[in-house]
Amino acid sequence: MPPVRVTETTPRFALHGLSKRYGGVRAIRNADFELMPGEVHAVVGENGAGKSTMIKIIAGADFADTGTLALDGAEVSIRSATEALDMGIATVYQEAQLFGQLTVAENIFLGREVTRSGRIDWAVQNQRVVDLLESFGLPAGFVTRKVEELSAAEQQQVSIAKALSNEARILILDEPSAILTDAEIERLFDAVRRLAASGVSIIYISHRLDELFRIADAVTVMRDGETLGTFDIDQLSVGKLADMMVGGEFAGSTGDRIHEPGDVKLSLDGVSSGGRFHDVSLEVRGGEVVVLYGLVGSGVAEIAAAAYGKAPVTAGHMHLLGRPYSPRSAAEAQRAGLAMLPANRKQEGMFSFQSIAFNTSVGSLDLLRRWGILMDHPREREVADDMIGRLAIKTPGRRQPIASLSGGNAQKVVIGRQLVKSPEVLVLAEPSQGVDIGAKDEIHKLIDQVCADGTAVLVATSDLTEALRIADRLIVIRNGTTFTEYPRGVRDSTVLAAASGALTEDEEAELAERSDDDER
Amino acid sequence: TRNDGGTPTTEPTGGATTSSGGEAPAEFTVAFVPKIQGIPYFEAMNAGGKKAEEVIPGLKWEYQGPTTADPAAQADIVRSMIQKKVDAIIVAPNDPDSLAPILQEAKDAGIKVGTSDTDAPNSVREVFVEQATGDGIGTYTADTLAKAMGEKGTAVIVSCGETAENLNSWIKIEEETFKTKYPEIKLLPTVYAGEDQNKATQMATDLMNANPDLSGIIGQCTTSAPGVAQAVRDAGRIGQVFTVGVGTPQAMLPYLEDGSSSGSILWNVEDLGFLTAWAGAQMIKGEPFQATNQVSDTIKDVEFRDATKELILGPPLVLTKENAGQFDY
Amino acid sequence: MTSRKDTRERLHLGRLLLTNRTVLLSFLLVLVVGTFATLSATGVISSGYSFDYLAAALINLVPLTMLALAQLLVIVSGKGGIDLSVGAIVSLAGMLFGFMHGMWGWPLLPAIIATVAFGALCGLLNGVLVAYLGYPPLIVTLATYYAMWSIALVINNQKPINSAPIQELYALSKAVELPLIGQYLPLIPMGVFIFLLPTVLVVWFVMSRTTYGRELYAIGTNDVAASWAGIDTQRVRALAYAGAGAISGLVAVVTVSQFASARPDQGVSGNGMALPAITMAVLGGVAITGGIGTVLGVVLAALLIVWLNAGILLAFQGNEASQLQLFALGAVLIGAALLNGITNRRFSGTK
Amino acid sequence: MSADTLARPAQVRHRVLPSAITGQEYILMGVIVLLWVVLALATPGFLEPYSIQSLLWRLAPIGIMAIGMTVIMVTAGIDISIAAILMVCAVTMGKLMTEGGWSFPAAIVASLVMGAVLGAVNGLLISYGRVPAIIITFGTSNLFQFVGLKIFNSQTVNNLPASRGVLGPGPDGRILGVPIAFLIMVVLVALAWIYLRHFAGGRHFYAIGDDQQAASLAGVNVRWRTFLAYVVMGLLVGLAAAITIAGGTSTLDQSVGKGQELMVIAATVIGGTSVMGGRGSVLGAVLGALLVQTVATGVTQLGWPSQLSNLFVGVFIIIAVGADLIRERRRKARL
Ligand SMILES: Nc1ncnc2c1ncn2[C@@H]1O[C@H](COP(=O)(O)OP(=O)(O)OP(=O)(O)O)[C@@H](O)[C@H]1O
Ligand SMILES: Nc1ncnc2c1ncn2[C@@H]1O[C@H](COP(=O)(O)OP(=O)(O)OP(=O)(O)O)[C@@H](O)[C@H]1O
Ligand SMILES: [Mg+2]
Ligand SMILES: [Mg+2]
Repeated sequence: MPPVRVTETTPRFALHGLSKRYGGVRAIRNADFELMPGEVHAVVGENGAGKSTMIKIIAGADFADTGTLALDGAEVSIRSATEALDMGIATVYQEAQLFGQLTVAENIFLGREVTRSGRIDWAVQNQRVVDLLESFGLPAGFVTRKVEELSAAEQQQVSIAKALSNEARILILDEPSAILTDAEIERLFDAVRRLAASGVSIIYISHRLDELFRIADAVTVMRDGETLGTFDIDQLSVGKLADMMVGGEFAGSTGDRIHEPGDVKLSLDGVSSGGRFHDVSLEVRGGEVVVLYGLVGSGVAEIAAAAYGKAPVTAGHMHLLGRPYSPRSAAEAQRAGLAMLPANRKQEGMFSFQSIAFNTSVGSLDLLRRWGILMDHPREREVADDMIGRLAIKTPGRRQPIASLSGGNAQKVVIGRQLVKSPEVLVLAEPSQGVDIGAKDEIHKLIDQVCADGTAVLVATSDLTEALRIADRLIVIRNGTTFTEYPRGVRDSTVLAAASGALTEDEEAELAERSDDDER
Repeated sequence: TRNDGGTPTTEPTGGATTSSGGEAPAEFTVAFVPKIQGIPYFEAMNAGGKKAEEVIPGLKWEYQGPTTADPAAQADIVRSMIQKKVDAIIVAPNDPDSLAPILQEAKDAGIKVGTSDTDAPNSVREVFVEQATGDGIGTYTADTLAKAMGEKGTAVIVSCGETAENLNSWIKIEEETFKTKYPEIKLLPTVYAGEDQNKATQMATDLMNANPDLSGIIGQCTTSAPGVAQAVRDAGRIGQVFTVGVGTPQAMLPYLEDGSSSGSILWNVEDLGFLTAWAGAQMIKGEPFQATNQVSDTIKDVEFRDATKELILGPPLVLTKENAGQFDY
Repeated sequence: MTSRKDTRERLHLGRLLLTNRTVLLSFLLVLVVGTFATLSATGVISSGYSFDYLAAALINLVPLTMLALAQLLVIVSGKGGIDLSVGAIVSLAGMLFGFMHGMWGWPLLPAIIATVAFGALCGLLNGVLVAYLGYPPLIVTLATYYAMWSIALVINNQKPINSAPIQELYALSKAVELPLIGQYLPLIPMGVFIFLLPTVLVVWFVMSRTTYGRELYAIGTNDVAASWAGIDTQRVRALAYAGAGAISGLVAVVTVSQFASARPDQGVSGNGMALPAITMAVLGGVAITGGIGTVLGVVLAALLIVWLNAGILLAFQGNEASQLQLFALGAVLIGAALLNGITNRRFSGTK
Repeated sequence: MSADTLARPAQVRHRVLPSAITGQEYILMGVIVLLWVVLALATPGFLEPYSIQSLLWRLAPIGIMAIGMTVIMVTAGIDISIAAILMVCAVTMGKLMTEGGWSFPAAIVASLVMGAVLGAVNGLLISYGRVPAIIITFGTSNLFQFVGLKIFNSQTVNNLPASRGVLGPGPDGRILGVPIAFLIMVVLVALAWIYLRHFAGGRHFYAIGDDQQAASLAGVNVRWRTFLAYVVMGLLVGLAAAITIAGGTSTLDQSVGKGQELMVIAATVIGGTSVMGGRGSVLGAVLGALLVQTVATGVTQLGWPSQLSNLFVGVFIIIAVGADLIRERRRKARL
């Protein structure tokens, strides 16, 4: 491990002994963090390590349980987002907060419009936006465009511009680059460097480790809610960083599982979907778990959705059970024998105020239909109780609304829905997102079980630990296409480095060698 | 405002137990259900009924109308009247056929049934208290308008509810009169403004604009009569376009005064209310109507037509700017 | 002294009353009927608030409840579901029924079936515009409300149809004695048995006993998740509107028979039939945001309002009674909605 | 986005916002012009001064209320109770003038106050009770009707003073031949247009309708703005009540305002305002109102059954909103 950095000047912002609990989840245990004037300070860590929670506390969007915050050496308390803004702390959250019907200029200045005798001074306001946009290489014409007319990446840039317009002394960027193209990232970096040069301190969160070496001055590594330390960037490499993030915690197999892969059940052959992903080829056999791993925005989720008929296929072919397969809807995919767990549990999976039984049976109504129209209630109860037992869902009973369950248990219900019909191919997108370690373990065991029954399982995930644990084969997706494939037992830092990009050939070879060593 | 009257005959209340004539109960209730509450016409009828209460011994007058001119709401009220076991129900139906069934129910419950102002000819009503003969009204409006127009030109009728029995019967007579007596007057198709003054004004305005030769408008009911006059006034065409209508005195007075209305016909609405109450009382007492009836000091010689069971208040009252001010409705 | 358990149970009961619309409505219903019956029995108001009267008032329950159930279907379907056009469909389908049965001499049954089918077609037009073309329901049904209202008026030159066959239909609305136990019960309007009960049963059956009902609740709860679960959300939603239209078609038959004439304005006169129906549905606990609502709640709400209105008509004289009905409806609706808002925030265990 | 679309700052200064007139409004103007031409050819009197004057006057109350409805719909709300508010305001004015001896202008002030108070009731219940606007205004519609009927006290208000003519369609109510009521509407539309487009507060209405939570995060006082929208609606209804009285007969009855709520909503959505919130313009709403009134006038002037006009209103709603949906879809597809 490289030496922890030592600094002499007063930090622009510092936090010490920070901890934060969400019910039973200890999102942050004991974090220390110092941000120097004019530096670009990266924060890295696995999903769920506590990065977002920490910046939310700095930005006044959430509050710490313990710990002290200091601005320019003086202790402060930040009680609201507005207070943070007043202190010069501006934030770009992971989720953009924009108004589609308003123009870019209006979005940037909403709530603090430039006015002259009551009227918004468009000339001044727009001029400031033009200058701002120029620094991102965005066309000045954007000023008067409605935000809904912009692409997701452009919207992201507008969010950043909005934060920059605040004349902040501290700028927080939470995964700003996840959905940007290389050229767009380049412009973002230019803006960040310029700001840093003018004395603004920047907190930069990213999973793309490679880019940190081009932009960051210092890196703080987080793991399981703790800060491992802050390091000068020169003393690190992608490999070292990845090693620290996973922290030796071996995330290998769940035991002596030996799957006997059967016939190919699902295959994709040079499949593309508009601008979402391209040239994806893979196959999944009965009785094996194939994991698609990639960073957020790499296209993993979209590939899974295309297999389920929820994203258009514009080129290439798919086959299911040996037959050509081109589903146009989820219903068609289900009839063909494929079921899918959607990635966004709240929006795409849960019928919040309906019961567990409802949520379990809703994906298989054709199975529960009698005489063409009747709902087979006894059978529904049976199925629900069976799922509650089989997936060990912690609940007083099947009549509970799913919204009253914890995240992990709710997720199990939604997974259970996909199992009712015993599909030939099961696609799972982010199966354990936002669930704690215990529930995660159970979900992974469940995947094993399903697989052992001969089902072909395709998992799309951006959670590396998970990918390594469950994969028989692990396919890394980068920039919207299949990048490399690893067998079971591959080293975590190898995969992370591959997915987060820009490994030199030497480095890749070196990592591969090390993972070979580990296996022996 | 609780209902302490209308108790059934078996339990006479108070001291007024001595029955005065025949088998009539000492106290009895006549309920009247207007088309709609809150318009001067029916409120004036209510006032007449209340006067009858003071004059006719034992009579209790009950008045309850819907807030919208809706047959369904009227039926509800009739139903509650049946339940209150009133002794007679007299209705001014919004839609004659719609109320026939509920009137049958009332009769089955032993209640005397009648209509007033508007008839329900296909119902079981035992009497229709009519303001004036349709002939009297229709010929007056047609004649007055024709005279004002100089017996030539184009005219139009702005009516109200499309299904109102009384209005439609008057319209028929007006059309007949124009055709036979004033062949030089061209009558445009009748338009319907509902019970809405503003709509009547707008329609009259549009018709004047679309037909520059239009010189006569009939406002067929108490909401459209002032409405069409207002249209002429706003258009600044008093003296060029003439209107007559069936309107209440207070509402028509300003228009009669400035000439935007050449004449309005009505009847003494309070008297109509009084007559309605009296008719109810007669039915309850089981006293048959005579060919001519003396109802009160002021309401004399009321004709009863046995064939149609129509009780006719008398000749219509022609409102002029001189006499309209004498009425307080 | 009350034991701790007692207190807990009482708390529980209070909470049930506040959070469960069915319990609240049942409570209000007992309260209203009890109050009026007591006032009536003690002679404070006229003595008419009897079982006979309550039974007779049920004639209003028939169209009101049926249309509220139509609203239940479309509001539960979510995405701003609402149907302002039901009254206009009643008018138009009623005129068609008048033509078929009253003028063209169709026998009753085929005429009824054709009327219901026509109503369903009108509803389907709404449904297709909403579900497949993405129009907001409020807009679509406002437009078809105007259009169908207009067509119903001009189609027979604003004249009602009240030929003999139509007038004879009043028999369908007469109050009847129930067989066997009827002599102990008041006479109940026949429409309750031949129109209302079947509709209630069918809608209840569809909503709670069929897979279609399940799909309907699913799309109303979460349209996106429903489509991920493999439900054809467009078809399900369009059919909900068609169902509402079919019920409106049946209501057309009900009103034509009840008033013994097919009036071109029967569904839109006064305040129209749509607004009271929506009010009844909302009062019955149907969430305007979709996915929540039961047949029982709607029936209870309609019953509450019908018997409340009937009581007000007895208790108050003159014009005041009709005016107070407006007040009572507004107050009950806002009260229930506010209560819901507060209790949901206070008691909801969801995150 | 190619490099040549990079506008120079100078250009930006001129085109400060998306085009001032939306596609929907151009289409509406086209349709209205077309209708006017057809009507001018088909009927002798359509273009006569008085015909136009009375059409413009009729536009005024609907147009004025449509301004308020636009603001409310932009915040993703709706107000079903405006017909009832109109009735209460009208009867208040009527009683004050005939029984209280108030002058017409003083009565207008009272009407505005009454409208604002009733609007505030709606606004309070909606922004603080957190109940959907449609439910609240269904309820208050009944309550306000009750209040109005109580004030009417089962009587009409007779002998309204002739001074009310200044806001009427007649000769008293015109300046240079143009109805004053219409001029007031034009001024209000202009003010509302400027406020909604060029003032921070105006833009905040749009932000609320777009994403209430994000607006709140950005520092917009969502509750206050929502409340304000309904108060403004009430004020405008109060004014519309004055104009309605001015153009009515000297007798006021309780049917005043009936059915206006749906007419105003129709005009507003024809004008391109989305019931889902975040989008809408007062100019469109007034054009929508003009279209609706032109159709009603045209149908009567053509001698067609007047009930047909509602059929056209329905068809226009479907076409107008459909055109909007198609444009929206095209734009999404282009992305
Ligand atoms: N509002 C919340 N309620 C409950 N648990 C929460 C909440 N917010 C975060 N957590 C939990 O706290 C932990 C830290 O989450 P956080 O969002 O800070 O992670 P992160 O490092 O930003 O992850 P990612 O890289 O996926 O964004 C996780 O276990 C998460 O599930
Ligand atoms: N935004 C929040 N702020 C504070 N506490 C929260 C928040 N969201 C959730 N919690 C609480 O955090 C706790 C954990 O919730 P969570 O959904 O993560 O369940 P869990 O305990 O992790 O269960 P599981 O093991 O099934 O995931 C719960 O008590 C919940 O009420
Ligand atoms: Mg995060
Ligand atoms: Mg959890």
